Amino acid sequence: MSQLAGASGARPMDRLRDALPRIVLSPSVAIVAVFVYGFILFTIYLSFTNSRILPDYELVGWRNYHNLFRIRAWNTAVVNLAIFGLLYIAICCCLGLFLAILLDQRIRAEGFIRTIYLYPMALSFIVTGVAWKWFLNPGIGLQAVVRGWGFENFSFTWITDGKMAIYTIVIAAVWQTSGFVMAMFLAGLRGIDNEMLKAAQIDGASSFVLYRRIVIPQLRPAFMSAFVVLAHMAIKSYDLVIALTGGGPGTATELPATFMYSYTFTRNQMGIGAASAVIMLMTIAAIIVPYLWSELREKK
Amino acid sequence: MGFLDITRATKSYGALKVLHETDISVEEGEFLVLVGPSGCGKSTLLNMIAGLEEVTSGDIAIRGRSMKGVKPADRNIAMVFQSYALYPNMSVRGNISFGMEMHGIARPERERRIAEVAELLQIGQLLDRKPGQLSGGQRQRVAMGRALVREPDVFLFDEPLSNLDAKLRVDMRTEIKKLHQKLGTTIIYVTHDQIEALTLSTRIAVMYDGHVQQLGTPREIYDNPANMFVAGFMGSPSMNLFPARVVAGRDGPAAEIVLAGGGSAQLPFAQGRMTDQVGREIVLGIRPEAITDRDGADRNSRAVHEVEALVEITEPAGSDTFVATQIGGRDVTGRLRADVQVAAGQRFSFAFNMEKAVAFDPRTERRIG
Amino acid sequence: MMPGVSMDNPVAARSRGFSPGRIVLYLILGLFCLYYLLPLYVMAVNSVKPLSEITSGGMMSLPDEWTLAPWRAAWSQAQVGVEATGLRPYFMNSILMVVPAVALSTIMGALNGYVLTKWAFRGSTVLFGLLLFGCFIPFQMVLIPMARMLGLMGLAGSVAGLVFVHVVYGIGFSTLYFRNYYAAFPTELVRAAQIDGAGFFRIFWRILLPSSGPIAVVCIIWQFTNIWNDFLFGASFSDFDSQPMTVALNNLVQSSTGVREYNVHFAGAIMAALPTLLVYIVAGRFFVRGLMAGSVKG
Amino acid sequence: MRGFSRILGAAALAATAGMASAGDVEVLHWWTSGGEAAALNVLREDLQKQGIGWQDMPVAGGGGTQAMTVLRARVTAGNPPTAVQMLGFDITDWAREGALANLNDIAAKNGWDSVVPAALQKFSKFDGQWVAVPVNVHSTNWVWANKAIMDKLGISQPETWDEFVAALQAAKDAGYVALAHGGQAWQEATIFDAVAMSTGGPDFYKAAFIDLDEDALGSDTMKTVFDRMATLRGFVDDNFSGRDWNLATAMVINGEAAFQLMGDWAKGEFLNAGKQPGKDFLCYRFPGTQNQVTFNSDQFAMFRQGDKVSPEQAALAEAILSPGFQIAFNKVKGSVPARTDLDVSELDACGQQGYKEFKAAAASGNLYGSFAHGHANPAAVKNAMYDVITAHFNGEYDSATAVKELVTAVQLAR
Repeated sequence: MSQLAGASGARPMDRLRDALPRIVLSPSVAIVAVFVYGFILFTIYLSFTNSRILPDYELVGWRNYHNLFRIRAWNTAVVNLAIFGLLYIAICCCLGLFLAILLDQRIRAEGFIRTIYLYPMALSFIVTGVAWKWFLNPGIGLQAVVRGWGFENFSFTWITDGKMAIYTIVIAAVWQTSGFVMAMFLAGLRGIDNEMLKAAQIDGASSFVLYRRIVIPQLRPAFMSAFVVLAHMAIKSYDLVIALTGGGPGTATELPATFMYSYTFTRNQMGIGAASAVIMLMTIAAIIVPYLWSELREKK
Repeated sequence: MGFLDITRATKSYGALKVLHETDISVEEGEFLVLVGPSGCGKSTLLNMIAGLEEVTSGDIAIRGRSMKGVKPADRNIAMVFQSYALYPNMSVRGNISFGMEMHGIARPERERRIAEVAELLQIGQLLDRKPGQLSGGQRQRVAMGRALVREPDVFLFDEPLSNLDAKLRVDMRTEIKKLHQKLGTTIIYVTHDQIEALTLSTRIAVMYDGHVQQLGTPREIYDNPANMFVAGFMGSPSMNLFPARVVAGRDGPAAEIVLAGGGSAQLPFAQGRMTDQVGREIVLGIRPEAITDRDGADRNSRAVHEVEALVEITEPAGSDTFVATQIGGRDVTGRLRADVQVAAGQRFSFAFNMEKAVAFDPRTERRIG
Repeated sequence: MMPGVSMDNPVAARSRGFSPGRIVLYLILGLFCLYYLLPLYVMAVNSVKPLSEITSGGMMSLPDEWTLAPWRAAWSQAQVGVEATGLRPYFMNSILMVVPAVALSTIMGALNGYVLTKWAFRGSTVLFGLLLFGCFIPFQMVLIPMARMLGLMGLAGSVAGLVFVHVVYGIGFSTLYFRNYYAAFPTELVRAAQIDGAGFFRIFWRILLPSSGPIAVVCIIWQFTNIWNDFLFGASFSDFDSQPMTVALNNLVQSSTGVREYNVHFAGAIMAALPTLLVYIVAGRFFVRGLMAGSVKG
Repeated sequence: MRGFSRILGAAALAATAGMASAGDVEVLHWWTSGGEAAALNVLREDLQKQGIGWQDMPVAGGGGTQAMTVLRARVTAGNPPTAVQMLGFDITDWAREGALANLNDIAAKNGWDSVVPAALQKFSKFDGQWVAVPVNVHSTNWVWANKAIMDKLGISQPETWDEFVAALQAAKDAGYVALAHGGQAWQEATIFDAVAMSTGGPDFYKAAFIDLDEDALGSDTMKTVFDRMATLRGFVDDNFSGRDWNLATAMVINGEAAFQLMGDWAKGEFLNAGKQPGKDFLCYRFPGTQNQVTFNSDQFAMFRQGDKVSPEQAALAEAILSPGFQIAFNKVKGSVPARTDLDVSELDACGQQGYKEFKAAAASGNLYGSFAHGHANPAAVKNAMYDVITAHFNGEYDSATAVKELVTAVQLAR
């Protein structure tokens, strides 16, 4: 809606009133301009300096980027983010959708079950990391328990296996957020026109066809919201890795966020840390910006 | 046994009875309208016919076959919904074809039928669009196309026109009627709009409070309402209902009414009516078109009586002028020719066509004569 | 059309009762309940055991000897700094930080959403996109420049500074929620109010805000969870007297070269999570409704 | 440095929002567990007697990395704590930024130069100025053994690598976990530290880890070190990944495992479990490093709070190196005092032995900063080495590749 028409700028009060929406929005814009985009510029600048323990403003050209790509852990981190991000988002969406569909079948005690599915989101990984670590630990966790039941050959040693450890991160991350995604899909399902379901029933669609061809395609907005939330979580996954594996075994579960932290703060190579942050931001932008663009433009 | 038989069907949700025992028999090719206000049970009944809701007791049969346990998809019905219920993710073609696909109809046959329906409804140019890109009227057509293409035994319409604007609604109404005449398929049609009911149907079931109040042709319903509800609900402006007392008049029974501004008058009943009801308090029902000016009165009627009363308000409506007065404390509207000169505050001589008058029991609200 | 009754999902309605399919359905739901509850079980069960039972193995089993001592210790006796204060003093710090931060970011989000939907101007969509992209900035990256800015603003090491930081990085999501919610809000009502002579703020205050309950719940749950659980900012931008709960919990749990009292750790962990759990349980009912009303619509 | 002075300028403008008020000291540290914190409380009470308030700023996690992050934020904001617990090269790095106070007057008054070993002074001083005060000295090249298992299998204290391997093999054959170990980079590096010292001797250790000499890093000796790490890997159980060191210690305590290679802080776990040194468990230097002590030393770096050292800061610095506190603290912490002129009869047997060895090593030039704990090279190099060591230990590299990667990693990190 546009502002009320009228002779604009006739009197100062009117002019003020016309400008009010912009004035209200401006603190947020100013804050974000400085604290997001200003900081991004600052980081870009840092990535070209020889900053170590604290920012240093002497430029060193592309050296940090050059070094960054020679560091093996960075490659591991990027590959891991791809694996983790894809699996995490995909599994969360599938599981969330699956559970939402099940919960949408007029379940008794739905509210109770929903709360159980949702609660992990309320806990920080400082809290649950230790529990997960124990559970995944072959010596004391799941493997030990199942073997205790008499299945001596049962083996679940992913967390100790450099090739599989990243998947344990996925398991724990899915545990944390899939309930939230479920709630989003449930909301989406509840929003679907009831008559449409009747129409499909009369058309003879089985439940499976109904969901696959009619209901799920209509959950696109829910998918999109879930994607934004999940992508943002995947990119920021830090506590999780630190609590669960500390990036190990070896560097097997290093993610860009842990890499960045480690180089900036633990290894006192702030320049390389900044370079990794810039690369990471560019990657995020490459994925998110087209999405935002299409979503926002479409609404006009 | 008819084409579609509803026998002693009821519907309850726990203790809540939303449809009382209902018997309706529909012949092949009939256009039955279920009409009534919100919550009267008409949509529930339609959903029961569709199989979207279970029948609590009683039975519904199509072509003599009981529909108990038969899935909606296997009843050979098609339904058009109020919200159109088009699948937003599919094109118009996809929407129309979906039901056939589900019923395993081969692609060439599907294509043929889609083309046929598109031709019939003139939606050929819309086939590749998504529902979101269509106007309300176009969506309505697509929704009908989706139903038509199934070539069902029975079409079910659930308030299909209520989301359209007034002009379009009238156009579509006409089209649905034409379509029915052309195809001759059985139609069950739910609406809360009594004009739709009267214009479209071959028969009407007026519903209220979970009961079928009256089942009959539009004319029967209009002229001989079974009770005060039907009388008040059907017709626009609705039938005037006001208290009266049956007295023995000069030429037989007459209705004594109390006029606005004091004084009373007698309206003799048509020949042979209400003879055994003298002394009884009744509610008299007369449609506005039976209360006219002297020259506008039905010349064929032999029971036109004039009563002078105070005009309270006049509403010129182009072709007619509606004039209101009060009888027995109730507002009563008469329909006068447009060129009658009358103004509020005047006294005017209204001509009552008593052949069209009906009488109800004030307590049971049933028709007594 | 019986309101409330005809709203049944017809697909679901068909399969009520206890058919075999239904039993499988409940079984699956139950299995997932186990999956979600498992870590909580591990934590809860170990928080009521003596330490010796834990270190001698059997971390998954029920305690032989039940004890509440770890809970008491975590609350008021455990060592989280040089003084054995337990987590108790830090609760207040967290609350002093969380409540204003959630309130402020929610109000700003609501106002932004209002402007962006009902008073949109040229370029406002682009501005929204820019706000939203801010959600994706990795927090590790902003730590140093943010510290510098807080120093410049004189907010370093203060509760106000922490609140500020959380508001800054909460704006994106809260604006997103409210914007999507208000987009579905009938603009006619706003127009009508304008014609009645209501001004910008009055319309917001009297017309939009009263009907913002569901989305406010979503926004509050989201912000509360994120801010309450934040460690990085809480540790970096607080002072000795304003450290939030998570820092204390971290100090309790992460000791470098000392004895680890796992039972106390778990008790503390559950304790620290109680406020968020409470928010989820109390407001959870409105959560799906709020999501439905707002964030999942295009 | 220019950058830093600019920050300080900004901070001065910022009116020192949350700075420790006069009469108080704010101390950032990561000693939050019972024993450590109780030990530090001794210091707090000392100061309180002098009328100086203690503002506690504990941030645990990652062996101090979390605290270092917080420190970075605090300093950048112009709000540095009075004193910060720090390890090794971090002190040097911060001193280089010009953020630390000059304690030379206090040092001169208390004669620190003569009582603190040179190897420690290397970190406590920068450019000839005292900037930090050592609290304790941990030594890292210890072997912890379960005495019951030793007795049962007839294993005596191994003196050489081969004897050690034989002992491990014997334990393994007897069905024990031979080596209790937690799969975290720093734990692996701790072992690597000892193995390197044992394999190559002090000169090799100094060349490779302190001087970062590429010849030493890429030498055959280094390959042998990696080979020996692989050998040790064979004696570790399967579930070691991510295990905390104290859980590994618990395995030795419970008699599940025979040995653990860990710094002297492990002693606290044994004592806490009611075990007695010499009776229930044994502690000795890693075979082949009997004469060397690799150490890490917790120090409190003093941050500049203006132009001169405040009386409170001075009092804190003095209190930390005071004999009374050194004894009281280290008795609880399991480490040894950082000054060589004390009577340690209050310490337990392991502590006394450790102090004797520490003094001897300091006197004979055999006291080396532990690379695994940031006392041989800067954090960047240390962590780069961690990456290679842990990758090799987890089987991602063979020894030859590991040597090559080590050289590259060090090049990149310098």
